[in-house]
Amino acid sequence: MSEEILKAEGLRKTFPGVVALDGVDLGLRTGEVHVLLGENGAGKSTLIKVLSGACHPDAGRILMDGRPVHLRTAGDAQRLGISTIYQEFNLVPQLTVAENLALGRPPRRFGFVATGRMEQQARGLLERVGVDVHPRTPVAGLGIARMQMIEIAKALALDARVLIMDEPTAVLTTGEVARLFAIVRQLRDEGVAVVFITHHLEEIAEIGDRVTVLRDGRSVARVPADTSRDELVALMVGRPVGRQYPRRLPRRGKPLLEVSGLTRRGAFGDVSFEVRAGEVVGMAGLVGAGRTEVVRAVFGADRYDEGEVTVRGTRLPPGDVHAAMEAGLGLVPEDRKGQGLVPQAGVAENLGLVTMRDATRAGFVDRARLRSAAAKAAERLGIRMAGLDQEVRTLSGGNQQKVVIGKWLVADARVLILDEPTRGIDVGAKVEIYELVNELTAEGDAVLMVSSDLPEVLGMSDRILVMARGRLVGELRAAGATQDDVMALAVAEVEGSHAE
Amino acid sequence: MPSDALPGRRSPAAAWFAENGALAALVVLVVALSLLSPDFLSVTNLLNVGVQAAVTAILAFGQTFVIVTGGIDLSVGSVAALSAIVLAWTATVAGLPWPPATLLSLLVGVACGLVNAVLIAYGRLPPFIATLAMLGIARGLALVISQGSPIPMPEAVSHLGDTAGGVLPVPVIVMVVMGVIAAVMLNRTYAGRAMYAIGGNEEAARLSGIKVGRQKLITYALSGGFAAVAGIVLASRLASAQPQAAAGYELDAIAAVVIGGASLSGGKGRALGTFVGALILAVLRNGLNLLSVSAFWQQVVIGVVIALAVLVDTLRRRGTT
Amino acid sequence: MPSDALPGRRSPAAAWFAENGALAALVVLVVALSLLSPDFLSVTNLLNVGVQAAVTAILAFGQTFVIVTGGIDLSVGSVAALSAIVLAWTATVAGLPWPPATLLSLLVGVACGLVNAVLIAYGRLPPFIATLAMLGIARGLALVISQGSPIPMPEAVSHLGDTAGGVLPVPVIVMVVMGVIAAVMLNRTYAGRAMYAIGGNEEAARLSGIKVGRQKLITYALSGGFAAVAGIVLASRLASAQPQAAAGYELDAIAAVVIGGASLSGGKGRALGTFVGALILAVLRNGLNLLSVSAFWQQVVIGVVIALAVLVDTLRRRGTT
Amino acid sequence: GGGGATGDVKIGLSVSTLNNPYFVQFRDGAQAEAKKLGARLTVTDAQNDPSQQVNQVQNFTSQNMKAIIINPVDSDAAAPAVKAADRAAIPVIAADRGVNGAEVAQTVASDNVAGGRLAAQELAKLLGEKGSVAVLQGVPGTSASRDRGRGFAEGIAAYPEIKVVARQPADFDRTKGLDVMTNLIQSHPGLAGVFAENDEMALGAVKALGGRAGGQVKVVGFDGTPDAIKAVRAGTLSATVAQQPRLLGQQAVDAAVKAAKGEDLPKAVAVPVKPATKENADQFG
Ligand SMILES: Nc1ncnc2c1ncn2[C@@H]1O[C@H](COP(=O)(O)OP(=O)(O)OP(=O)(O)O)[C@@H](O)[C@H]1O
Ligand SMILES: Nc1ncnc2c1ncn2[C@@H]1O[C@H](COP(=O)(O)OP(=O)(O)OP(=O)(O)O)[C@@H](O)[C@H]1O
Ligand SMILES: [Mg+2]
Ligand SMILES: [Mg+2]
Repeated sequence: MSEEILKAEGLRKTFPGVVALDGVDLGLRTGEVHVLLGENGAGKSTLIKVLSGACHPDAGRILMDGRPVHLRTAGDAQRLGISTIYQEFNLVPQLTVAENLALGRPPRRFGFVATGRMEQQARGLLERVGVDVHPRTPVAGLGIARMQMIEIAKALALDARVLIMDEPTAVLTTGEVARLFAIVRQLRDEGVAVVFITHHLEEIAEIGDRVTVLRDGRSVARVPADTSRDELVALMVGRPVGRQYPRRLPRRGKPLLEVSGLTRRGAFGDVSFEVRAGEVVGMAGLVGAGRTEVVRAVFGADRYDEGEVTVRGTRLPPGDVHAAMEAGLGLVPEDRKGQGLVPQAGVAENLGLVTMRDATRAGFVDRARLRSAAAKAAERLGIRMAGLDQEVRTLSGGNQQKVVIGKWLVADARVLILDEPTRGIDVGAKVEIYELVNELTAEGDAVLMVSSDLPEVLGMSDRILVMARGRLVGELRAAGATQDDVMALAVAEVEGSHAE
Repeated sequence: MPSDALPGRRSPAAAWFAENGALAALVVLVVALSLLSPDFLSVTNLLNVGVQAAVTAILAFGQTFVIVTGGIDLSVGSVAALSAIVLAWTATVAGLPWPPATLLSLLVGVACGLVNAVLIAYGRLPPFIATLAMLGIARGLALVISQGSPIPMPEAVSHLGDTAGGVLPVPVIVMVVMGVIAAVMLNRTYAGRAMYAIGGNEEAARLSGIKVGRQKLITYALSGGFAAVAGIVLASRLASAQPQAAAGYELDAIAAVVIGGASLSGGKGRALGTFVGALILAVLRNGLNLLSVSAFWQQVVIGVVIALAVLVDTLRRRGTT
Repeated sequence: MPSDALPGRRSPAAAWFAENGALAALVVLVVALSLLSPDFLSVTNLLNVGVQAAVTAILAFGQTFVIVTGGIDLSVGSVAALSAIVLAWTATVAGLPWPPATLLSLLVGVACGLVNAVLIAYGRLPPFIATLAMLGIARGLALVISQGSPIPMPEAVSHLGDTAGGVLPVPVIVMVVMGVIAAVMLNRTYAGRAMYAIGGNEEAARLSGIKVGRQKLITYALSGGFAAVAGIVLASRLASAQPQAAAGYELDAIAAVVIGGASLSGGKGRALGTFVGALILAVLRNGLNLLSVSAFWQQVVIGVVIALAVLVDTLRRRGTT
Repeated sequence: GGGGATGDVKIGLSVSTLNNPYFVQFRDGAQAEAKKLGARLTVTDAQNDPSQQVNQVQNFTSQNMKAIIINPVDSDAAAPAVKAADRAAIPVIAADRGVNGAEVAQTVASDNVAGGRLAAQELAKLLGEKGSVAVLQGVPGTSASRDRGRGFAEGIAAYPEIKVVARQPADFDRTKGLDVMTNLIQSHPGLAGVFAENDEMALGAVKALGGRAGGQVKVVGFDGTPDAIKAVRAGTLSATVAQQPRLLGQQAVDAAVKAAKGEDLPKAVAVPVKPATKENADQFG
């Protein structure tokens, strides 16, 4: 049995109105992958922030190699060999990939930053995680998945003894997850202790050794990673959860959303599809396939060069979010922090963002009405919060995502575009969201769901559109299709274009 | 139980006080000055402070809208001067009756704001640059129209500088009215709520269907309109419109907003805080006069007190969390 | 293919030009002025422009550090005046030899910056407030020390205002040297890169182990030090240190930085851009003088041209992407 | 360029500030005279910044001006500018304020220190040589504030029964004059007289004093701007030290044109300052 390298005892942390950690114990051995499991808001991220020095516990202690340590800053933890990937991105968008990878510790020569060496190192790291970007590219333009890979590479750069990863796979597609797992296994075999947080239960058996389950800020169980899914869920939620992808009667009404020949040069070309009333249409593809760009263009968030978008028979003017909304379109963006939320505003304020216009009479907003609608939505989604006025930036990641979805629920959109809707959402809540999608479609609304989670796409959609390199490369009926079918389409086209 | 510590569960008075940290600083300042100067705590003097705060406060109310959206308006002082000059010129020189002249003057203020907003929202200029340009343009136009000399204000409008009923100075009334308008706009109207959303996260606001460009037009137009009112009040107090009036007031107005708890990165700010901020500045200047602090030292003392006032606030806030 | 549009693949010259959009505006301005005024494109006049840009440019280089971190330094003009007064006073009145007097003067500038930084990094004051306070304090101290009167500069230091070898004005040399220092600091040193990280995402910088507080001390200290150099150059040009010198220059300095492509929300900005920004302002003022534009209209024209210069840049950028 | 023999004479004028009606009048006088003489006058505004003024004089030399009129922001700080013009062999006329530390062809000035003394005498006369007095100061550290303040202090020292009880800055600004005076009335209710270092502040003080101005409290200003003269006529402003800025502008341009033609000029011409009071106000209209 290998020794415990990092140990936490009785950690407590309270925020105004919330006890985030309420006496958590954790023991981490060298050469193991230790999975942290828990519902949204259970305290996982808070725990790792305490372990990485980003946050100070109110009580309890942390031991490293059996000696108590005092982590005052993130730098302290790094010096002790603890490297962390946080749930929220910690990249500097204006700086290049190479600089982000060396953030805080660039190679120096005669006191000056050695740019050449820095890029050299960056190239090595990028190759290791398999990301094909130039080290001199600014991070700002990269898609969210590649940003996550950069975060991973950055954490690897430290050569740490303890590697903590907060939901690294939430935004990755199968290929990248596989690559990440290969890296993690290699590190584990080299004796690195890994803390791994995920809401994808199937990943636990694949990569984990032991699991610590957190519930309401307490560590309630420690079990081996091969514990059955149902048992894990029961430990985590405290009650059984229904079918993961609830069954639904397929219905096809008239087309609500029609997209034809949508093109933006340099991004995507000739994208045509329709989504009918009562349908869930999935959109799959590799990272960077252009799915996000297409749906943003459809919603009017970005301009496009050619093509048209029609909602319920009316053609939308390009680049006009407001018109899209009026026509009944809604978009849950993939980047919740950057595009979905007003971080320092309260939960109620955020939930009412879209409906504010409708709750306005003679210029005055009926805030009471918005508030009661928000309260209802929060209840329906089970948002864990101290109150409707809690700033959303202090909600747990999963609960933030619920707020973003909630604002469109309140708005009663007819065609809802969900871009990675269940990213970072726990199993229980996922089912709730799926049920919600089903409710919407049962009422005759339509849903277009972009997701990198293939089981989810397969389990929830009626039809699946597959994108590669900015083009729609195929369409599958979900019934009977397998993950391999989808991947074959997505990958084939990429290889084809490389051959050009 | 954790819920005891919830923000909304504290006593309303305590919560209100905690959210208006500048108020604590104002109270300390007032107490200190009443101890140091026997003349400070008289009704007359406090009304004087009110009058002296009025112009800055009105400018700052307008500025609050802009700062809440994450912008900045450096042109308010110049726009105030231009609006007053336009009023005085059209009424006194061109001979227009005062009501249309006043209307025109307000429109000029609003127009300046709209130009700022167009440059910012559609020309993508940083607000600092757009309004810095307007600072020069409006001041220049004020000088051009007036040929550099003061112009008498029409009698009727000048009453805005008087005292109503022999006790309550009209500038104070105007200040309070504008403050209430600003507070109601910010808290209750669509435009106001949209300002917070835009300042908090412009992209999220846009993707939630808020017409960011149009809301910015409203925001800067309001700032321009408030500046025009401030300019008219200022000119009324002097019974003449000065082309160089309110020069440099933009820094005072912004300082009042920030002292009042707003953040220059947007999404935060309240009319009441701004009011307190403007009062702090006015009380400070008034107190220094009463205490006969030497001219050279006054700037030092003002600087130190401003820093302390905000420091008290931030340190207290840190203590709570 | 999409990859054609990726950055980094353009020719270096085009990329450089695209990243320095203000340069295009400067070129347009220079061409326009050479056509409009026969006196503009003479060597003497261009050197004059250089001299006239020097003080603003040096202040703006220091300001660039601050703006890159997402801060703002309103105190640079006052700190420049204070530093010059300290030099002149210790040398002329207190009789210290000029080298220690100059050193002391630089230290005073750095100290002002450090006070700003402590208030900002540890007192959590918004940079706007902390440096606004310092604006008053430093100016006040300059007045107190000088008793409001100009003090002659020591002969030896005054040569900084002269012309080296009968052709090259020393202020221009100092400006270029300070610009190179700023560029190297920003691009190549740990401190410089940390400034970008802090301005781009302060939380990420902190979590990456960057000591944000300490880096802010360095940033504002540099701004203060650059301000001291600017103050000394300014006083040398006038052969006397004036307590009111450089009043209002903070806006020019900030404008130069922003015209040069920096963003007030941090993470962006380059020394070269700042230099171009400062030149635009100087060329503009020089040109208006040469063209005999009436004084009142000058402010209008300056405002319009500043707006246009940045507009050209943003519109062109938008066209590209 | 206009016609006539002097059609080619290009003259540059750098005014310290146009944010003050006094200097606007000064400029108007200069422009009128230039028009009369057929000279081409270029006016720039240094916005009270000595280094901008140096820049402007440098720019004048680039433009090959035949003569330069400088209305110094600061007498000391103007020297390098004048030296620069000297190097280009362009004659310089100093107007309103002198230049210390460099030779000019002529100084056309009304003496601020003397004016300050005159204001003290005038105020003493109005007060019957006793009572408490407040001073409204201009922008601290400017030469106008310094010189006028010094002159007044020297002048008032001759009257032992007059006490200066307060000196507060109001930055040459009318609004600030109003506010500061309002505050001073609170702490010094027994004030008998006020000296303001310019007319703008004086008019602000008059406004603050309301009915008491000219009666209980005598206000003396400085400059003699049209608004101030009007107030003197109305009796609210008791006196102002009138400087005749138009005349100053005229004479400066006169001298500049002569200097451009190479004529010899007397080193100094004093445009007299005199107190404008209700009795003689019409002279200044
Ligand atoms: N800065 C903060 N201020 C107030 N409350 C906070 C803050 N940070 C976290 N919390 C609260 O602490 C609790 C635990 O949050 P945490 O982020 O640790 O959850 P989590 O287990 O990581 O959830 P998720 O799976 O959604 O990421 C939540 O209720 C959250 O709202
Ligand atoms: N290997 C690559 N190198 C550089 N740019 C790429 C690469 N692959 C894709 N891109 C760019 O990324 C953009 C597509 O990103 P987008 O985020 O829209 O895709 P997505 O399918 O939504 O992916 P994600 O799974 O990250 O959401 C395209 O503009 C494309 O040019
Ligand atoms: Mg989390
Ligand atoms: Mg995507």
